[in-house]
Amino acid sequence: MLEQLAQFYAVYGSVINFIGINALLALSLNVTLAAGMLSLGNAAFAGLGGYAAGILTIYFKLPYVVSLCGGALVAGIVGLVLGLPVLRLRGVFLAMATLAFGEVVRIAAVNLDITGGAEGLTGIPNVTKTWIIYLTLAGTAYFMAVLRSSKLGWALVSMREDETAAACLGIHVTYYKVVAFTIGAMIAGLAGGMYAHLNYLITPRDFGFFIAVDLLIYNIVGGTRIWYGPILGAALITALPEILRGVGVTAGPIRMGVNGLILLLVILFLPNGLASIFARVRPAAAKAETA
Amino acid sequence: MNLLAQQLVNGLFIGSVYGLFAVGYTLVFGVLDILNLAHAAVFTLGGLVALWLVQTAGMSIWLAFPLATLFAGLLGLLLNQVAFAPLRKRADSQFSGLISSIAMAIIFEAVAMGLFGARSVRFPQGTVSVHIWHIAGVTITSLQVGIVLVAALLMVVLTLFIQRTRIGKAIRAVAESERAAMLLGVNVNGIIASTFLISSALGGAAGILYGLYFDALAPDMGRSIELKGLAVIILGGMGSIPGAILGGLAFGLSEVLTVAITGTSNLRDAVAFTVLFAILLIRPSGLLGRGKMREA
Amino acid sequence: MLEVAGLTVSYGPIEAVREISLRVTEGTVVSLVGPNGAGKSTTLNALSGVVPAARGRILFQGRDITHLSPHQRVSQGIVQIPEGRLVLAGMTVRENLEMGAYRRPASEFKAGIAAVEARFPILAERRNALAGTLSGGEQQMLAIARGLMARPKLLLLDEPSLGLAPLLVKTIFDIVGELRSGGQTILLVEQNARQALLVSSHAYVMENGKIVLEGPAQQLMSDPAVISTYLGQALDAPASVA
Amino acid sequence: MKRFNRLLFAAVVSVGFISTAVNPAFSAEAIKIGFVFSMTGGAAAYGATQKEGAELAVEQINAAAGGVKIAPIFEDDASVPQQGTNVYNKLINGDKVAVIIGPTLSNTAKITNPIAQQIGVTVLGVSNTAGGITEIGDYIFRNSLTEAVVIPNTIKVAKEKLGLKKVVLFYGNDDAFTKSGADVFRKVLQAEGIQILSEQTFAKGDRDFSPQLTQIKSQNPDAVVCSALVEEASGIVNQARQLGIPKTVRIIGGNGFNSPALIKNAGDASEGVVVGAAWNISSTSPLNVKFVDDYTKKYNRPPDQFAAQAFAGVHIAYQAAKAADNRKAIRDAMVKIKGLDTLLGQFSFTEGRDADHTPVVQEVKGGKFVVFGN
Amino acid sequence: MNDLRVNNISRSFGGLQALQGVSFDVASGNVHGLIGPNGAGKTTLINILSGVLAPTSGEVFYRDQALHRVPAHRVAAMGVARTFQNIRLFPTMTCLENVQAGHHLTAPRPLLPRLLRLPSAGREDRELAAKSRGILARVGLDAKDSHLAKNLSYGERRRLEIARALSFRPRLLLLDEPVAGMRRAEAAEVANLVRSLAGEGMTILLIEHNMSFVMNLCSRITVLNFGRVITTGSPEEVRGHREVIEAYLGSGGHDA
Repeated sequence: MLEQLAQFYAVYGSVINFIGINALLALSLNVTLAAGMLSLGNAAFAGLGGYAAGILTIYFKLPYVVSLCGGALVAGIVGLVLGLPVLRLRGVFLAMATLAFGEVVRIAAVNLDITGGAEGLTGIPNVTKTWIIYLTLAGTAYFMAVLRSSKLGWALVSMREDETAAACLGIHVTYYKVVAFTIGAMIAGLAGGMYAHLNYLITPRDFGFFIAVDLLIYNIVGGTRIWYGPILGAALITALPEILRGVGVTAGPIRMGVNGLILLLVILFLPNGLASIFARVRPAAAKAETA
Repeated sequence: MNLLAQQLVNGLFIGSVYGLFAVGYTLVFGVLDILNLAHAAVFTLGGLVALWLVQTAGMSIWLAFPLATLFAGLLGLLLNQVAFAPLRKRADSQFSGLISSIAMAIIFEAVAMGLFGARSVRFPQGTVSVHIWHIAGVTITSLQVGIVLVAALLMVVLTLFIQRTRIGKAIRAVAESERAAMLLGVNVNGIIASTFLISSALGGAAGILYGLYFDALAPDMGRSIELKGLAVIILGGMGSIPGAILGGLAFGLSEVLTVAITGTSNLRDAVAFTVLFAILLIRPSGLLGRGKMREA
Repeated sequence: MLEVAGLTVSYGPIEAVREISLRVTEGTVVSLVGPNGAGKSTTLNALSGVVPAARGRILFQGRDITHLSPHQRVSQGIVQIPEGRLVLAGMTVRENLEMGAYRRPASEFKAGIAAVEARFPILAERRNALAGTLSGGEQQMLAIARGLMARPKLLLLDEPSLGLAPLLVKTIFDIVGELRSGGQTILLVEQNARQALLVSSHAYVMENGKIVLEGPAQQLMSDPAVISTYLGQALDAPASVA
Repeated sequence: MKRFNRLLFAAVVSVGFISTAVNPAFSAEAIKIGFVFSMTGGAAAYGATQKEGAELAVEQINAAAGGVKIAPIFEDDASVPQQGTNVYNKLINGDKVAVIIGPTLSNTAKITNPIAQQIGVTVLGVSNTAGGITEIGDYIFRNSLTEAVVIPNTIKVAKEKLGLKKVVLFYGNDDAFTKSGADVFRKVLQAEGIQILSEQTFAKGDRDFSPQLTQIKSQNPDAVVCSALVEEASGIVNQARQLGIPKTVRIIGGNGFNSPALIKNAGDASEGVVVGAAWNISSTSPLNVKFVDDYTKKYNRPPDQFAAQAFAGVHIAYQAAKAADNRKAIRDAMVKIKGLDTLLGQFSFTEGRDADHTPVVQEVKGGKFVVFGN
Repeated sequence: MNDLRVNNISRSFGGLQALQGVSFDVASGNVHGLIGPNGAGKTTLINILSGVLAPTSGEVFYRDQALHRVPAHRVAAMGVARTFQNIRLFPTMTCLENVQAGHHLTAPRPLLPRLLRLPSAGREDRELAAKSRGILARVGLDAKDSHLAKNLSYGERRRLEIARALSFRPRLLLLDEPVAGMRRAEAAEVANLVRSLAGEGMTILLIEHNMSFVMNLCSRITVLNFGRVITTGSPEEVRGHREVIEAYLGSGGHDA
């Protein structure tokens, strides 16, 4: 059995790693979604974190953990600076502003020398291990789960429900928005740093528009309302190509089409995401009201 | 040779293409407040189906064009039925609609790839005859002129349609207030479906013109224009039809002028998106946006 | 003309309207009064088809219209003038009136608009103004005029006096009175129970989604229980004795 | 819902085991070769012809009487490095392949090839031309002649024949292949003493190149030196001519231009384009003539360089693997390949495991690639 | 002593003058009524007092602190709570959670002890839950603590909103139509609640159309019409005020 598990890991280790990293990225977006803000900038924050961590490792020879923290910090600072002006925008407009920011980051990475341009930043040691990813993920998930019961968590959820009402209860909406945005950016930066140290290489294309959209997909598919929702979403979407491969759906357009179809079915028939399969979010109340 | 004049012509042309793509995009947003991210996939399929009609079915482009446009419109109906209508009552329909339209975009792209292959394909030589004019050092092709004219024409027709016709007014009424329109006897579901029909037909038409001019159609060609289309409708003002055209021109010119002024093209996209970012911060409703603000 | 039997409307688990029955005879004004949240507007919306009926039947001119869609009901002649007026703010006054006649043949339009503009001269004056720029009272008139453009057989009026200054409230009720004299059938929903009862021949009182009282308007107005409960404001205020 | 939970886990695990059930790679009858091509996503156009070329080779080898056969496993990396990594792990640890041919993109190769290197599986790149690929380790090979080899030759020949003095460099700056190609061009141009009037860039997926071409036209260069893949190259060539850049101003490209699609898509405008490349479709060597014939018959379309290199790659890998009985032996056999007769010409590996054969310089004439000089 | 001093407040929306030079005082511990026809500017005034809107001109002082142009969250921090005419609960939270969310200003709920699972965090949460249940009990909703707010009846939602407003122990409570849509028994309970809150020293300003409710409960009443104050006075004074009768209760009365 142990041998089989080792074999399983040998084949699916990288999928498992990517599930962990994508789940972290999904959680980073979930922090802002929890407060009702749709950001498409988290992929760019991950890119910032990845580049920063990579540069710290390659040029400054800093140890892995320090580089990771540096990456998260850089992403967090940029998030803070960006958050102040853009967070008065709402809905699609916030999404577009963060998207524009993401594009500018990507184009900067293409044109700068220190990032290695289009070829990307190469020579980053591969030191991210599966256990590091999952330890971080567990920590982040625990943080998110606990956050819910803290002052910050209550404020964020209140803002999602009704900003004006929240303000009239003494919640400083702008402040908490910026805090949430910055925390999200830091988590994304951390994930980006781990990604860079997993792949030997980080390129501008690893964090473009479509990746930003993927993060949203993870959240919506998994469910945004509970901490494990984004993780489930990231796991399903990341593993989907492998699962389809496993059940013999041939490579190419067909697999791509089935991928899209499954995404469509989830969104149509599981309004609260995959998480709603595992837990009716409020079983007691739901039963009480229909009784 | 007049460098700047040529660049302005270039900008005008590519701007019209952006505008044409964005008009359909913005129409759906104006009516439903929903971004249809499958618009780019419809754009692609419109072009590819026209190509199929010309190449395989041996039609003249003059027949293939309206047929493929109609086909794209029907794709819009399908989109509405499958991806949007079931979600309309949901509280988070803005987000979930985004995702379901992405799912449809993936499916459409897969279908395109399955049917047409991944390779770039092109309209046969001579599908339309191209004249090239050199006027005072500025080069203009008949196809460019044609595309700018078609874009202008479609915009005028669409504006008149929305302003003057019964269905156009019903579309505006639904955009103003679904409930009011319903109480006035407007078949709201029907109007929403027709909006998708028109929007997607315009997207498909844009795809055909794009394919004709650039001589290359590929299943993923919508991807590169999708992001620019988003920028254009923000720039012009979400939901505004003249805004989409104006935004398209502005975006096209900003790209071209960046190249003309800096002499290199490294910063082209960076400038365009920085402008977009600035517009959002200064005037979120865009150049010609409706008064309806969506910011705090 | 209209007959409602056992109508229930629910929003999710909540039953906003519970098993109500009412009838509106041709050529009369019937009012539906009661406190906020009693289910009056929901009832009108169920009659317009905007919200589905969970149970019960709606008969209009002898036909079962329970499952018709809203636009089909407009074609049948049931027209609602909604609470809060819902004028199409970005369209001109003229276009709003045009939209009112959406389900009517185009040939009627000229005559219809002439009639409406004769009745509401202010709308003729502001023909090309955007509806959103009108004052509250003008918007209410536009909403009524727009409803009339549809040539309703049954007019459903939802809170026409809401948010209007007293003088305008009087004007609006004068209009309702005129419509009544012209033989227009109206089902009127009002919080201002006194005013509503004054123009009605028959009335229903709703509370918590149920009809708790009904009768000829005159009779209800003199019913001491009704006075104390539903005409309460007027009773407590000295105005009622003025 | 706990049951569902367990069910899901069981399903995932069993799927894993089914596909990883031990399949010896080195059986007597077939060699397992894993192919990692981009069949969807941004590079799908290139992955598709690679797959065709490889399939043709496998078919012919397996049809030949006697000898060891090839059991091909085709996988799609969707043009995304993440997917590439997953596919590599599956092929190496699950399918236990003997050799991997691919991946399509250099960027993906940089991320995936270390996995193979670590375990000791030979990888033969058939389209990677960026720098730093074979440096990953001693198991990494490629048969694709890099831009570093092709371009200096091309520029030298072009300078001789056209007397170039001043040129404009035009390239895609957000793609590893086109960017590193441009770097080589720049170096070679400087070394040859040719003046670079300006550099213009474009992004992957662009279709409109007129702003850059307008700038280029205004600078009156002797030639436009261009690092692009064929999708963009066709558009550039077409629009350059439309904008009135005369045909006397040659457009010079590298490997990325070497595809019949250039001629097909750009049509008349492609006349006179100079293409330096690893392979010449009109080469009259018997192996090449047969390949072009067979391919055209099978797919109703002439092959491009991607197909040709993939085809040759299968033969090279087969050559090395057919006699070997373990992964290390394959690598050792690969290193020893010298002067192998392929459609690319006499093929050897260099010390650094890169391709060594003669590059060609072609021009488009009468709707065909013909030898421009070498 | 006056808790609240409204001095010459005006507010316009575009061209529309919603409030014009409104002035009145609210005495500490009083229940003060704000009445007037729809559109008179009552809700606009509450929005200004709670910091949701800024006045175009004029000033408001709460316990001698300037309150105009202070953002809503800081107004709340000064001890001012409110409810909304169109009920703005947190719809997908339970009743209990709505009240717990309302404790933002009074409950520290620090993150670190929670991450470390210190007993103090659990204790705080248990205390808060108990406290919140107590508040729910005060508005008669203790039995529905695990129901989602959006699934409550109209009257229950109004009461829950009051409970949420009470959660951070405000000293000034602004109630916008607290008994609208309630049955008489329900309204009477709310009246009792308001009375007992005032008895505890809370100052209350309320908007209401239900005249018997207002007249019985309020010690002073301000009447607004067309954005202007007609009068401020005791219920009796207001009852007898000529202009009030005409403006507010007028047209109906004339026809009667």
